[in-house]
Amino acid sequence: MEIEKYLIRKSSLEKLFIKLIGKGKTIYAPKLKGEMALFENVTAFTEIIEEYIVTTNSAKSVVFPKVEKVFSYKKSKEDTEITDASTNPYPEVVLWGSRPCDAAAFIPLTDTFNRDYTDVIYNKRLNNLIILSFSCSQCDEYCFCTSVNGGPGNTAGSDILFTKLSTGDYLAEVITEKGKLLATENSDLFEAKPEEDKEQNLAKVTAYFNQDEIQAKLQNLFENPIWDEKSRACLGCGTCVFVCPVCSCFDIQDEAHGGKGTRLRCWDSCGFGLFTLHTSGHNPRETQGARWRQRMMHKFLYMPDKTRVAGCVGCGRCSRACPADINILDTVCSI
Amino acid sequence: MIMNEFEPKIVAFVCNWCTYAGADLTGTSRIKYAQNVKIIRFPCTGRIDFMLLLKAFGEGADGIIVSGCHPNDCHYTSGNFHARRRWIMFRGLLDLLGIDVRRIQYSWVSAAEGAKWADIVNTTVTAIRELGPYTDYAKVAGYLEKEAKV
Amino acid sequence: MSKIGVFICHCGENISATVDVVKVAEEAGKLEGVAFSTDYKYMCSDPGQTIIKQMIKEKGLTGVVVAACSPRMHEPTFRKACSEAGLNPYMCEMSNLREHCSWVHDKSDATTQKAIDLVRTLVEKVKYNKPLHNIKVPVTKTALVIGGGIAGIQASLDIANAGHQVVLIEKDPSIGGHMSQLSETFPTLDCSQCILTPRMVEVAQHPNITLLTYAELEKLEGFIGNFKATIRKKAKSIDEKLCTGCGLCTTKCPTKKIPSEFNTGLGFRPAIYVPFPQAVPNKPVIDKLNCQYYLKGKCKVCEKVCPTGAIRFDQEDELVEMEVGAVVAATGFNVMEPSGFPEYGYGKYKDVITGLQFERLASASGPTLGEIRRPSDGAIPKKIVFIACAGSRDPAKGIPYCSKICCMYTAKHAMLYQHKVHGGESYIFYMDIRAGGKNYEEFTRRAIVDDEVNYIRGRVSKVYEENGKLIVKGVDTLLNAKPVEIEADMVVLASAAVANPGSEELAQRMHISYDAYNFFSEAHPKLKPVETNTAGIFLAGACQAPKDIPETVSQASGAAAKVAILFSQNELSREPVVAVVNRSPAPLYSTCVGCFMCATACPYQAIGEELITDRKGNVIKRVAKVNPGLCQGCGTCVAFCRSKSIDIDGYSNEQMYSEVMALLNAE
Amino acid sequence: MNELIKKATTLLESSAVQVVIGYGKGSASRTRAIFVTQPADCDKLIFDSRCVQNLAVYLTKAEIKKLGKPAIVAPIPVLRSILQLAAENQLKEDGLIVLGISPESELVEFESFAAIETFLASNKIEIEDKYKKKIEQIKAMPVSERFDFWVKELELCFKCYACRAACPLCYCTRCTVENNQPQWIPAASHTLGNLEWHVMRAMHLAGRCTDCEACYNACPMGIPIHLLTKSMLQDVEENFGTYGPSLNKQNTLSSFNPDDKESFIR
Repeated sequence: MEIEKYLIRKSSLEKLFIKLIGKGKTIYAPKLKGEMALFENVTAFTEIIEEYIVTTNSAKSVVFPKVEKVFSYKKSKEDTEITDASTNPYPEVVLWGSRPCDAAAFIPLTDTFNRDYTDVIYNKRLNNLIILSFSCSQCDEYCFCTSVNGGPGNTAGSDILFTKLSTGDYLAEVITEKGKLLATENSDLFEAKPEEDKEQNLAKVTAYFNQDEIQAKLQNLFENPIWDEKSRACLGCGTCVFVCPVCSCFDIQDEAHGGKGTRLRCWDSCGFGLFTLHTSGHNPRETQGARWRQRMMHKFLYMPDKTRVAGCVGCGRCSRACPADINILDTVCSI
Repeated sequence: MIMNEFEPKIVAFVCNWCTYAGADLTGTSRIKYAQNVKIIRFPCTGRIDFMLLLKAFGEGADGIIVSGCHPNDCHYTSGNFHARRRWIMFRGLLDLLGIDVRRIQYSWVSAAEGAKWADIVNTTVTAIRELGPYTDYAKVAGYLEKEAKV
Repeated sequence: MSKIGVFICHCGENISATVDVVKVAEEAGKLEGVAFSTDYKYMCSDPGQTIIKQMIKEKGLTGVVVAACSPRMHEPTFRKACSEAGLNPYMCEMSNLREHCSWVHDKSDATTQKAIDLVRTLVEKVKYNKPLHNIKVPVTKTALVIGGGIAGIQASLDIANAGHQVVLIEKDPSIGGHMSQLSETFPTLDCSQCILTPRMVEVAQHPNITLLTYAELEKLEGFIGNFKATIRKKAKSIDEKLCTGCGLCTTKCPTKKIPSEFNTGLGFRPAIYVPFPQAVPNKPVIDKLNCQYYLKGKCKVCEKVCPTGAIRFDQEDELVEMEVGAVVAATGFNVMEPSGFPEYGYGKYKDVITGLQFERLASASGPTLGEIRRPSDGAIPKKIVFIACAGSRDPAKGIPYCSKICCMYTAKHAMLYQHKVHGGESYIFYMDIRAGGKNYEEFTRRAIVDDEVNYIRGRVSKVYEENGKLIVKGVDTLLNAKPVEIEADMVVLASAAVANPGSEELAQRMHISYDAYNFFSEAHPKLKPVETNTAGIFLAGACQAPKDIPETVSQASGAAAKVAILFSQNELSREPVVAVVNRSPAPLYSTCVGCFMCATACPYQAIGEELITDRKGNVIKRVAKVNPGLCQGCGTCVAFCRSKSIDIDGYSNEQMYSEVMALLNAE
Repeated sequence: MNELIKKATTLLESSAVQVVIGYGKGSASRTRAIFVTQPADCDKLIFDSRCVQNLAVYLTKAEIKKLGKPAIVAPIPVLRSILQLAAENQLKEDGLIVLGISPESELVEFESFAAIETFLASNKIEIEDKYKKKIEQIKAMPVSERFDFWVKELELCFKCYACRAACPLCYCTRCTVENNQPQWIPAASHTLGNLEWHVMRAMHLAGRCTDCEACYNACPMGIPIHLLTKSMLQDVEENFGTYGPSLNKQNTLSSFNPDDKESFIR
C-alpha cells in the first residue's frame, strides 16, 4: 500500500501507549538494565527509553522465542497422547521503539520460517505482532545498515515508523494495513502530515561496502585463510548468533519428566562445535574458522540467494556483544 | 494421615554402609516414621552428585535428606569427608541463590542408629511441612506450563 | 526395549500386612518396559525363586526387580537365582519394601503408594543396568589376628593348623588375656591356667604362627584377600634374641612397687618385668613410664646384671608393614571401673573389690597364693557379700545390657570362698540368676544347695564402714520385701563387662562398624555372627559382646573356619562395582581432560594415568585410568568429575539420575 | 611497553616461540586478543588498563595450539589462571613462555611455574569491597526475595555459554551441559535450565576460580554470575583457609580435613 504520513504530538505517544495497554496488548520496548538497553515487556510508558542506538538483545524473540514449546506428550504403556502447542492463544504483542534495522530483520526471518515449510507457530506470533519503529537520530562505529540496503529511516518491516522532528513531535509513516488499522482506531492522535522533511533528522550512517559485491566475491572464497585469521580470537560462544535479529537456527529438544514431557524448539548457534558434531565423532566444521565462514557465507551469500534479502541488517549487535571483539564489519570489509 | 493436609515429597540420598543399614535397623526395630521420605541408595556419600539434589528440586521435591557414615566411619575411609566439603560449598552457593537450604537436611546416621534415622525422617517431615510446598522452585520448574512467553 | 520382571514378596505377612502387594504388582505391571509382574508369599523360598527363573526363560526378561526385604539381606540370593536362569546377575535389583516400608509404616494407602514409588524407581534403574562380570583378585594366605587372649589364641591355632600363616599381635607383653588371670573356671572348677598355658606355649612354638607381643595395629588398608597392615612394635628395650628370660633383671630392679596390672593392682611388679610367671614369651619388657633410667636418666641396674647384655635402652618403636588376606579381631573386653558406684564404696574402702580382683585372690598364682585374704589387713573374711549386676542391666549407669558372665562367676566365687574358708558366710545380692548353658543351672544349684551360699534377690542401696565392718544395706524382694543389713568383712562387685578402651579407634582404623557401647558389630545378628560389614575382617570373642570362655572359643574357631574358607581359594571374585573412565569416538577418544583431581580424591590410589596413542605410538591424550583391582567402588571420583568422564558400574550416572526422576514422577 | 615488544620480537626471531598471544587494538575503544606470528608485527602489541580479557583461555584452545609454542602476555589474572591450569595438568612448563606484567605494568619473566606461585604470593586475590557489599546485600534479602532476584537475572540468560567460553578453567572437551546421557542440564534456556547451568558452572569452579571476572565480562546480558564465584571464594577461605591457585596445595574439593566444619550436619 501507499505510505500515509501523519503528525503525532510528543504528548500523544503516551496516550497511544495507554490505549494499547488498555486493549490488552503485551508491549515490548527498549528498557534500561544498568547501562544496556534491552527489549523487555513494559507496562509503564516511563520505562521506555528513546535515546539509545540499538538494544543488546534483538527483537526476534517476539516471534521466535529462545524456547518455544512445540507440543507436550504423555506416554502410557499402550499409546502416547500428544497436545499440539500451536493451538495455544499467543499474546497480542506490540513491538514499540524498535529501530528500522530491527524491523527490517523480520523480512529475512519471515522468509526463513516460510521458505519450504510454513511454520504455524511463527506465523501465528507474527500475525499477532504490530511493529512501531523509531528512526535513528544517532549511530556508532558498529552500525552499517546502509551497507546492506537499509538505513536509519528505512520503513521496511515496520507497520508504523516514527521519526522525531526538530519540534519534538513525530512524523508517523503508516506503512502496512496493520498500521493503518491502528491509525484509524486512534485517529484522534494521528494529525495532518507535518511539513518538516524526515531526512534531516536521521543519523548519518557510513556505507562501508556494497552487499551485492560482497555476495559476488564470496562465491569463490570458500577456501581462504581470512576465515581462520578473522576468527582466531573466537571463543566459540553463541553470543553473536543469539543477539542477531536474523539468525534463526534452532535445535529440537525433548524434556522428559517420567512418562510426561515437552518438545521444545531452542535457539542454537553455528558458533558451537556441537552444532555440526556427528555421533561418529566426526565434525564437518572442525574449527572456529570453518564456523565463522559458515556464518558469513550464510548471511551474505546463501540467504540472498535463497530469500529476498541478505541475512544481515547491519545493526552491529554481534560486534558489540562479542566477548573477543570479533567484528563482522571488519571481516566483511577485508573480503 | 489427615486428608488433604500438605504431604511433602522428600527424597533421601543415603550411603549403603551406614545410613541405609541404619534405616534397615529402624525397620527391624519396627520404629515407625512418616511415609513421605523415600530412599535412594548410593555406595557412599562421596558418590552423591550435587546435581542430583538440584534435579530432585527440579522434579518437585519439597525436601531432601542426605545422610551417610559418621566422620571416620566411612566404609571407604574418606568418601564422607569429600562429600562434606562438597556440601559446604554447595550449601553456600544455594543460600546465595535463594534456594532454601532449610529444605536439605544433612546427617550422619550409623548402621547402629535406627532410632536416629526415624528421628531424622520425622523431624525433617515436620520441618518441611511447616515450610510448606516449595512453590518458589516449582514456579521456575513449571516454566513451560505457563502460557507461551517471549 | 527392556522387558523387566517385577516380583513382589509378601514376606509371609511382614510386607503384605501393611502393603497392598496385589495393587503394587498391578501398578508395576502398568509401567513401561515391564513385561511381567506378580506377587508371591515368599520370594526367597525355593518355589519363589523358581517363579523368577521360569519367567526369565518364558518372557525373556532383560531385567528383574524383586521387591522384598533389604538388598543387604537377599540381593545375593536373587542375583544367584537370575544367573541360574541365564540372566546376568547384575541385571537384578531389589526394592526394599520391608525394612524401608512395611515395617516402618502402618497399613494405609500412603504406605502402598510409597511401595509403588519404590518399585517404579528400581524399575527405572534396572533399565540402565548392564551385564557385569565379577572381578578376580588374588588372596594373600596370611591371617592377622589382633589380640592374644583365648579368642586370639584359639583362632590362631585353628588357622595355623589349617596350614595357613598367622600373625598374632598382642598389645601387652604376654599373651593369655583375661583368662590367664582367672582362678578356676565354671562350671567345672578346673584351673584356668592349667588349661590355658599349654595353648599359649603351642602358639609360641607353632611353625605357622608369628607372635608379636607388645605390638598394636597402626593402620589397615586394602580389602579382602589383599590387606596391608602396619603394625607398631612397641620398644621392649630388650634384645629378644639375646634375652634368655633368666629373670635376674626383674629381681634386681630397684623400682619394685608398681601396681601389677596382671594382679589387678593387688600385687606389685618391678619396672622391668614379666607380667606373670607363665607368660609367653617369658621375656621381660621395660615399662618406660616407671623405669628410673627413662625417668631420671640414671640406674641401668638391669643392664649391669644382664648376663647376655640384652638390655637396649635406645630401642625405639618399630613400624612393620605386612600383606595379609584376612583379619580376626579378638581384642576382648574389660571390666567397668566401679568407681562409678559411690554407693558401693569402691575405691573408698579397700575391702570392696571387683570380681576380677577376687579371681586373683582366689588364684594359686595370685598375690595371696590362693588364700582369700582381704586387701586392707590380710585377714580372712568371715562374712563376704557379692553384688551381682554392678553396672550391668542398669540404663541409669549407661549399660542396659546384661554382662552375661557375672551370674556364673559370682556363683563360682561364692563356692570357691566356701571351699577355702570353712565356716565362712557368703551372700549374693542378685536380680535374676541367668544360668543358661550346659551344666550352668546345675552349677548354681550346687552353690545354693551344697555350699549353702545365701542368694538374696534384691539390690544393694549402700555399703559403708562401721567399726571395721562393711555394712551392706539392701532389700530382699522375695520375703515380702524386707530390708536386709549385713555386716560384711569383704564386698565383691560383679562389675559390668565393657568394651576395651580404644576399641572405637581400632574399629575406625579397620573400617568396621561398632555399636553404641563400642563393641564391634557383626554383619548379621543371627546369620553372620563372626563376619563384619567389611569383607575379610572377622570377629572372635568378647570384642563383639560379653561372652564366657566356651562361647568365645567356639566363635574363635568359627572365625578361623571363615578365614580357612577364604584361604581355600587362590582367587576371589569381587563385585564388579568399580569406576570406569569413558571412551568416546575420535578425535576425542575420551571426554576425560586429564586434570587428575579424581586421582587425588581416590581413597585407594586406584586411579592412574593412561596414554592414548595413535598407530605410530604418538601420544594423543593423557587420561585417567582406574585399576579395577584397587577400586572399591565408592564413587567419590564420579561425583567429583566435572566432565562426567568417569562413571561407576552398578551406580552409574544414568542409573542414579533415572532413580531420582522416577521417584518424583508418579505416572 | 617497548620492553614487551622487544622481548616478543626476540622470542619470535629466535623461534623460541611460534606465536605471541597478547593484546592489540580492537574495535572502537576496545582492545582484543591478537596472535602475533611475525616478528615485524610485534609492534601491534599493546598493554593498558583496557586489556582485561583473560588470554589464558587460548592456551587450551585447539585452534591456537596448532600455531605452535606460545608466549603469552600475562597480567596478574592471567598468571593466576596459568598457575591453576598448571596445577590441573593442563600446561607443560616447557610448553609456553610467560611474559608477566606486574601491577606496575613492568615486564616480569618466569623460570618456572613455581616462580609464578612465589610472585603471586605477594599478589593475593582480594575480593573488592563493593562486591563483598553486594554479596552481603543479596544474602540479607529474605530467601524468596533472593531467589526472585536471581530468577529475574537468569531469565535473561540465553545460554550462549560466553561465560564458559571466556573462562580459562572451562577447558573440558565435552562440557556436562552437552551430555545428554543423562540430560543433566536442559539444553533449553528457560529459567530452570539456566539456573541449573549456572549452579553447575559455579560448583565446577569451587576452589578453582581465580576471580578474573572473565565470565561476567563476557556475558552479553550483564548477569552478575561473578558474584556466585566470588561468594564461593569467600566460602573457601572461611571454611578451608586455602585460597587462590597453587601447584602443591591440593584442590579444595579433592582434599579434606577430618575437622572440617559440620555445624549444619545432624
